[in-house]
Amino acid sequence: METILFYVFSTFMVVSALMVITVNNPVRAAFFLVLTFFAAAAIWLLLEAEFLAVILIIVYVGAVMVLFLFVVMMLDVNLAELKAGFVKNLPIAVAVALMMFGIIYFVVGGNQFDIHNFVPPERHGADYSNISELGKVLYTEYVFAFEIAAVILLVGIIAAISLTLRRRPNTRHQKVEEQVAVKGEDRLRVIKLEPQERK
Amino acid sequence: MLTLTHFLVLGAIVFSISLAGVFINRKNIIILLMCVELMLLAVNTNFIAFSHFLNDTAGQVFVFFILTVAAAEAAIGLAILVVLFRNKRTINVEELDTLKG
Amino acid sequence: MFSNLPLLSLVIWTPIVGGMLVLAAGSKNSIEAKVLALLVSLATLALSIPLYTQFDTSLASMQFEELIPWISSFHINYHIGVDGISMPLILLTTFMTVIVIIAGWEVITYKVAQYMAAFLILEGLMIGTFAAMDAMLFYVFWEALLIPMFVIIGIWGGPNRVYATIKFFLYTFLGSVFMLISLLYMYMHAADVNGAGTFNIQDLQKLPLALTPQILIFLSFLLAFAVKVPMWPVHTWLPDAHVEAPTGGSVILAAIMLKLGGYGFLRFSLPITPDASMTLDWLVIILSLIAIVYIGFVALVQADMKKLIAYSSISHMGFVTLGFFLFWKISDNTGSISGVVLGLEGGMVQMISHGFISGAMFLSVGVLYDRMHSRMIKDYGGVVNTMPAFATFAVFFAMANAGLPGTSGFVGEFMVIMAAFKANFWYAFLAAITLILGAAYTLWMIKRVVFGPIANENVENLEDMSRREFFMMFILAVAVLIIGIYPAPLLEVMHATIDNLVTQISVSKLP
Amino acid sequence: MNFVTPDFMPAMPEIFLLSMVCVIMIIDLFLKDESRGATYVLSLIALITTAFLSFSNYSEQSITTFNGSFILDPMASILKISICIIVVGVFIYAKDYLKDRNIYKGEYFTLGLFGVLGMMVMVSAGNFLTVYLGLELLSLSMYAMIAMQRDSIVASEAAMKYFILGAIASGMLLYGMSMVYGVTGSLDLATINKAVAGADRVVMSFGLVFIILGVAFKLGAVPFHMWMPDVYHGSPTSVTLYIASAPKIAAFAMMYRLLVDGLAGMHADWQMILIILSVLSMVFGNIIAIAQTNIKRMLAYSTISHVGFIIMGVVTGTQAGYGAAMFYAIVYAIMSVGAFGMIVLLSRAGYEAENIDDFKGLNQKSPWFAFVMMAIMFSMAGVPPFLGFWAKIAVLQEAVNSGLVWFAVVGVVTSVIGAFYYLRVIKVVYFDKPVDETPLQASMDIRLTLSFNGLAILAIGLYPTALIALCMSTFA
Amino acid sequence: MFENYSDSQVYLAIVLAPLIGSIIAGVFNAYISRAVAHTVTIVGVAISFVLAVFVFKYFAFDGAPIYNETVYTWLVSDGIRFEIGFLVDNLTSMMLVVVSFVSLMVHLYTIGYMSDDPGYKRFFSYISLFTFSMYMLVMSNNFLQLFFGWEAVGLVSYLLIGFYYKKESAIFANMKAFLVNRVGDFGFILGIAGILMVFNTLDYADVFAAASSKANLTTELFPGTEWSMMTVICILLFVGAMGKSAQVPLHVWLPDSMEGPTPISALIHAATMVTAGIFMVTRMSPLFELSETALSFILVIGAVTALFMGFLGIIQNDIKRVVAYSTLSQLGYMTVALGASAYSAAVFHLMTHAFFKALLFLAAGSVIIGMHHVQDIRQMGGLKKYMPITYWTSLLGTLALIGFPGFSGFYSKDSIIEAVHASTIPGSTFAYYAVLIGVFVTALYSLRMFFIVFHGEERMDHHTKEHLKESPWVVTVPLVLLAIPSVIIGGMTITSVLYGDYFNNVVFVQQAHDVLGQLKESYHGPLSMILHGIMTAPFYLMVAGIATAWYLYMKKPELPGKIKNSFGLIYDILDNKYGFDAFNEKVIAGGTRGLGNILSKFGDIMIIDGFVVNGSAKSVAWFSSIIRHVQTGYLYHYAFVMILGLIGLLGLVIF
Repeated sequence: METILFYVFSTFMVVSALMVITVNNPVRAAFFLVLTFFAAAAIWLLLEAEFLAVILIIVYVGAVMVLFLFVVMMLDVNLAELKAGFVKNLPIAVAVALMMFGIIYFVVGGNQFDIHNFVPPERHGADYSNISELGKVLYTEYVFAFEIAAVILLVGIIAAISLTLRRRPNTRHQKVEEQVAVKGEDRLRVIKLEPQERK
Repeated sequence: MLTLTHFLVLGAIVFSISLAGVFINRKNIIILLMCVELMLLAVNTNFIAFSHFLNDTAGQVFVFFILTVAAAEAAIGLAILVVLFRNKRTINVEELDTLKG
Repeated sequence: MFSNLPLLSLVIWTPIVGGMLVLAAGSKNSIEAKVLALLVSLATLALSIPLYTQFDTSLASMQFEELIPWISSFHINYHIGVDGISMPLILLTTFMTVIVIIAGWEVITYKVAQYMAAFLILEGLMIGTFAAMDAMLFYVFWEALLIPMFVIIGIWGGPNRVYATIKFFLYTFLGSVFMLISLLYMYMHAADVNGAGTFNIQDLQKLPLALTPQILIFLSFLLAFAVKVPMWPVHTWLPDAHVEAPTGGSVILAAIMLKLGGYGFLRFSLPITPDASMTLDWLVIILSLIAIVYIGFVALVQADMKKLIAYSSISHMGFVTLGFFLFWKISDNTGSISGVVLGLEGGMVQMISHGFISGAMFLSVGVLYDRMHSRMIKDYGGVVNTMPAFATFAVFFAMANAGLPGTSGFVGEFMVIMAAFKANFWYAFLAAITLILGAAYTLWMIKRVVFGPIANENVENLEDMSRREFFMMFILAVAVLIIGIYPAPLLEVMHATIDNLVTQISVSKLP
Repeated sequence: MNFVTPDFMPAMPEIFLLSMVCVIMIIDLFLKDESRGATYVLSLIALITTAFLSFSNYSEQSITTFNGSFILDPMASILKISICIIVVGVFIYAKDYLKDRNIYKGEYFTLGLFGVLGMMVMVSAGNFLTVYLGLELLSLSMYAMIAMQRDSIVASEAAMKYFILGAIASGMLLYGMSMVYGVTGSLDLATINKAVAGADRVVMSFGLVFIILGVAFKLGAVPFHMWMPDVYHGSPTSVTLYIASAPKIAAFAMMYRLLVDGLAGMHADWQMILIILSVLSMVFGNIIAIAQTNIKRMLAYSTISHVGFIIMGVVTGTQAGYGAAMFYAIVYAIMSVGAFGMIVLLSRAGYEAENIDDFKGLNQKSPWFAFVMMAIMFSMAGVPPFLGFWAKIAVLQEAVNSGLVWFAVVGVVTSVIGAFYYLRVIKVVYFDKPVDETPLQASMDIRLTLSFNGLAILAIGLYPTALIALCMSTFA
Repeated sequence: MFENYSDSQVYLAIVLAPLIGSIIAGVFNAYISRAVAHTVTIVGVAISFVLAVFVFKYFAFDGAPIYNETVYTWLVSDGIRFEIGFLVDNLTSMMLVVVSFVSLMVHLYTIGYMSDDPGYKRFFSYISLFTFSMYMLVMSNNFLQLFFGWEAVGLVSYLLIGFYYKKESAIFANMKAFLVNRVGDFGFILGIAGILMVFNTLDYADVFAAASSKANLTTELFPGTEWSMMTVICILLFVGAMGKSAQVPLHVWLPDSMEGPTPISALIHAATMVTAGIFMVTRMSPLFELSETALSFILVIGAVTALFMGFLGIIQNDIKRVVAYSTLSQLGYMTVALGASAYSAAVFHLMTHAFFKALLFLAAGSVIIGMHHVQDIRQMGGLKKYMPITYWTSLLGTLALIGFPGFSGFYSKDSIIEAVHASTIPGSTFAYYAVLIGVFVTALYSLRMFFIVFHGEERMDHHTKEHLKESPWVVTVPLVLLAIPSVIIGGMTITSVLYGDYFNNVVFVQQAHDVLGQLKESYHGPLSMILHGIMTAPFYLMVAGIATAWYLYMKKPELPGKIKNSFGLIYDILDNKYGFDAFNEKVIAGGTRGLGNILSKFGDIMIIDGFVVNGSAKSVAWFSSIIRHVQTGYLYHYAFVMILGLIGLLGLVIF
């Protein structure tokens, strides 16, 4: 059963990953990436990483991919221009990918990798909480890393804002504090006009 | 029976696909960013598989942080992309060649 | 009176610190810079004199030794001292620097302070090189002195100065980096043998080495020193450097920097790798003979006076290396080592003498160049008509360059030829060809430049030497004559050291 | 599972710095552009205090805390101090440059400080996780800093390239880490080190190559150097300053942590790989640099060659070798910050002194800074008595000691080739006539710092004993 | 001898007196008057002349022991002491007198000859310096100092030949003279090196004492060949003599040296310096006696020089050149004598020749003064009536030169001819006939010149003729003073010098070579020698020479032109001096320059600099400019390189 599920989702994952890199429309690529993530989340569930699977869906699909879509749509890219040259680059890409895969397969494909050390562990019972397991170590053993991760997110925020925030000098907006603080004499100026002699 | 190898090979395939993606897409930087995400996905799959088969949570913790960092990274990457687009009015990789030599 | 002073350090650092002062003082007023520079160089000269007067000629060991730990992690020490080999060279350096400062007195108008400072710093570095008893200290001085020379040629040089100075720098730099590797290797080897690495030259001289590393080390030394000497075929930087350098630069280059190479052979190659020297002495001898003969021919056809003198320098320096490496051929041929000292001391005398003569020759060209702004032989002719005093000196130094007995140029060549005959008739034969070629290229130049009817109106308007120029030439002429007529005192200081060196060389260092 | 409150003291500098950055960030929000100087001064104070804290934190023993993810040892302390001091220089040099180009914003300093924090995390990293996080903290800060000059096409292009390649490289690094994790079952470097002996060699070396790729990318070793010239070139000089100096120290630390602390047992494998990388770096770095006319680009290639030397020290696998490499990394950072400082010095509003020709006739304008430039260039070329010479000596000495004489020979020969382009800069500075007579416009703090920088290169060169001994004792 | 002074002080005084004079005249050139210049130098030389005469008396008549002392140690190296020292014996004392006498005469003569020359003071300085150098040469007690003097006279010769430095021909000649001499010195210094190698000392006394014990040493010059060491050394030393004493083929400089002022032609290029080679070989007789090969070599070289240089004298038209070729020929005679081991005869001829050849040169100078520096004899003629003193002294000198019986040249030359006749070493037969024919040739060219110059029609232009008069007394007095020894010195001294014991402890001759010893048996005093002489072939040949000259140049002056036309080829050969100059010019000098050019352009500039140095620099730069384009600027290329690197490293590590 698990094996079947694995192959089904793996197929989904690989095919949609392939689609990500081959479709020309970045919007479609983004959606295929979402699909890939979904498939990956399923695979992760098979590996009893429920929390991460959920996170993947929520954070990645829910936030990051949406960000991608935002940007893709915002940037108003000329699609036709992006299509050219695909076939030309295909052979080299395939060759590199195959070579890479070949090497990795040689290493992890059973012969080299000492598989006997890695017997599949017993399935945990229903009372097992992946989240609490992670939570315990996250705030104790990995508190330093956790803090750093927080800083990284902070940097991400600072960077994203300072890079993209544009104060347009000629946009009209209210300055509330100035409006509130305004006084009568600022609005009205009384000018005394001296009578002028006719020349 | 599912062995570790299944998952590692799956990771390897996704990893290779992401590499292929870098070469195939000579036009669109956004796809490159997505390829990076794919690569991280492959890595994460590896980590989780190991974590599962080693019965050790450290791998999952690592994945957790990778996801976090990847989110921040994506934000910054997209921000840079926006800046670039504003300057060059294009996200074509092949036009990104002012600096060379 | 000086016994408590770190005299040698003073000789090294006075010009360097003085040079900095000149740099600081002279940015606005060039006269101050010049006077200060002259005073510093004179002070250095004065300080260096006790090195001679208080030198114990009966000792072969280092004198005026100073040892201060420097970089303890690598056992590098600030270790200096002089012996009979380095002392005359140091005096030559302090002497020639004074001349060079005077030579630049009126000629240099652009960035005077920097010019003077560069020479003073260069002086200190050169003395340091001669005095260093720690190989790494030696290397530091050795490399560091490329910097002021690089600047001197580059700033005050001729039109093609950039090419020349970069060529000069890279050539010498490339030559010496291999030496660096050898030093590091020996450091490690010393650590293996003695338990602690060392850069002390005297310890390295005692370090046993197998033949293969010796040969490699020897070759690396050879490259470093051969470039500096320079030996054929790594000599081509010298003509370019000389031609482009300002007069003072040429003088220092020829008079002292070339000697560093010869000095290196005596200090490093021979005592540190005696067995490799024995195996490869033919190589040095052949290269030296090629330098003497081949370069003699090349010098003959030069159209540029400085180039001609530069080539003549190479040819003359061939005697130095030839004299140094006759050891084994002499003992093979005659069965005794009688004559070996003759070759070694001949090489030394040749270095000193060449210091004066080539310096004087370049000064002569400088005197002409300052007036005519040409170094081309064809632009001259009949200079004697308008500059009789100059012509007298020019002919005198030309004769000295041709090795006329009674001038210093003869002494070294004579001694080396004497020694070479003991090694092999044909060595002496080829070496003696310089008698003909040396006279040919020098006198032919003199004929075309000095003698004859006035060639053009530029020559007609020449003024004879100023008092300053006369003074420099006179001093050098006196030096050349003294060494030529009575060289015994010069040789006396080196006997003990050379004898000791011979003992060192004759002992195999194979483990 | 019992939770023991970790000992925060060893991480005091990091904690302090983080707090300071947050404070500075908040203060900066309320500052107007004209009073941005406060941010600048506060940043300097933060750095100097951090350096001081690191100094007072110095311990001979290696202390770990945060459950092994943080290591405080002599190397960490020294490198942190070096990083802080170097970045102080960077900030001082950068200030005027930023002002002149209307990018004088608080973000430069806060991101810069975050980067410093990242470097410090890397330096003190005790497991893969902290290495990775430190690396990313540094990298993300740098990506953002480069792109900060938003109206510059080259800057955003550089940022993009750096970002993509950096992301790929960290992906690879993670892939390698996952493999090592899989074989050894741990992320902790000390544990991994123990487990290496029993681990599968093939997978280990497979993972090792990926990890080395990550390190080499950060260092900029050939063939993972491709980003460097473009990024150095495209970034505003204020940022190039930053990228080119302190992060190399951090990268060295990262290399040391991963390869020595973690994978010392794989020495034979990584030695071979590193030799290849080192040789390639020295050869290609020096050769390609010759053809450059843009001085930032040239310095990028020169950096590549220096990286070759840093790696050479590590290759030996001896403690003295690591000490030499560390010494080299610090020396390189000092020289590099000085070199880019010179570019800043010559630049002014609307004028980038980016081409070598822009240095023409510097000796006419300012003999002193011409001398400083000469000192930096000769130092980089490895000519005594300048500091760079001793760095080269230290590394070469260890290479020779390890029996890798040929390797040392490659090093010196390529450095002779390299001397050519340094000489060309000196040639331009000293031998050429100035193109324009505009006097230098830099402010006094830049002048002073740069003078100090140049003097340090000479003075430490004359008496390098202390620094060498310090670096050497670190690993003893 | 001088009670209050030690010997060494006397010898130092001899040497230093002219040196001091020279320094005063030379260094303080600008500050002294002409009178001071010539006074100090003449006084200097006069002092040394007087002392030399005393020294001569001391040795020749008082039988003083040989003086051999060191003045100072030049240098010590390798345990070998190189010293400056004096060896004074009969040979030296004779040379001292000859040198100082001729030098004094020339000094006096110069006052008149150079009176209107701007380089007057310089000239005096030079000739005094020369005198000093020549003393050092003849007085040396070791090879080193010999070489010193050897080169020093060469230097002064160089300076004096180029005295008229504005004259292109003069400065060419002086360079040529120096360089040709350098070729000789090249051999000479190798010879000295050989001496040092064999004997480990350069001191004459030590070398000669050990000479015979080293006679059988051999050396391997070329692999597989055996050479007697002594032969090698002697030939090398003789090469030096060939340069200085202008033996074929190194004679080419001497005719050209006539570019110098006439007084120095007399002093240097006739009387003293050029005989240094003869002196040297005589001094080295203990060595040369050990090598018959070397002696044969000397004999043949001398014979060739004596004969063929004489031929050239016949066709010369420059008055000084005729005398110069005569000098060459006479030097050949001396060399022949050396080769025949008749060292005494050589030195004897050296001495007589010094007087009469100096006389002839000074007489020629006198003629040149009278002719206002015209030197072409075709423009002279009938000078007898204008310049009687010059005429008569010339006549005496000419007769001495051709060996007219009773004149000093007769004794010396006849002795040489006889000695060669008696010699048995290889080449002596050829040498004998060469010197015999040489007698005829000598008479022919000498009388030819004499007749053309002093007799016959007056061919000079009108202007010259008007001012033609006898030279002033400073010129004529030296002529007269030189004429006296030219006539009488031979007959006076032959008995003791050649057949007496004068050279007994100087010259060493092996029994087998002792030709003079054989002649001694038939010698019965100078008068009987005259009587014997007029019955032998040389006398008839000489008379035939005189007659031919008279017939051709007095009786039928148009005949020489016809002969010249009908023997065009021979004339051309002689006119081109056998092509030596052309050969040297084209092949030697041209070849050297050509080789230099090839080495410079091809070796240095093209191969070393162009190909290796700049070539490698350029190829690095080229490679750099190519390889930089790997950095294409395209992201995917960068990634590609990274991944290729990764794959490469993976492959390396895993497989």
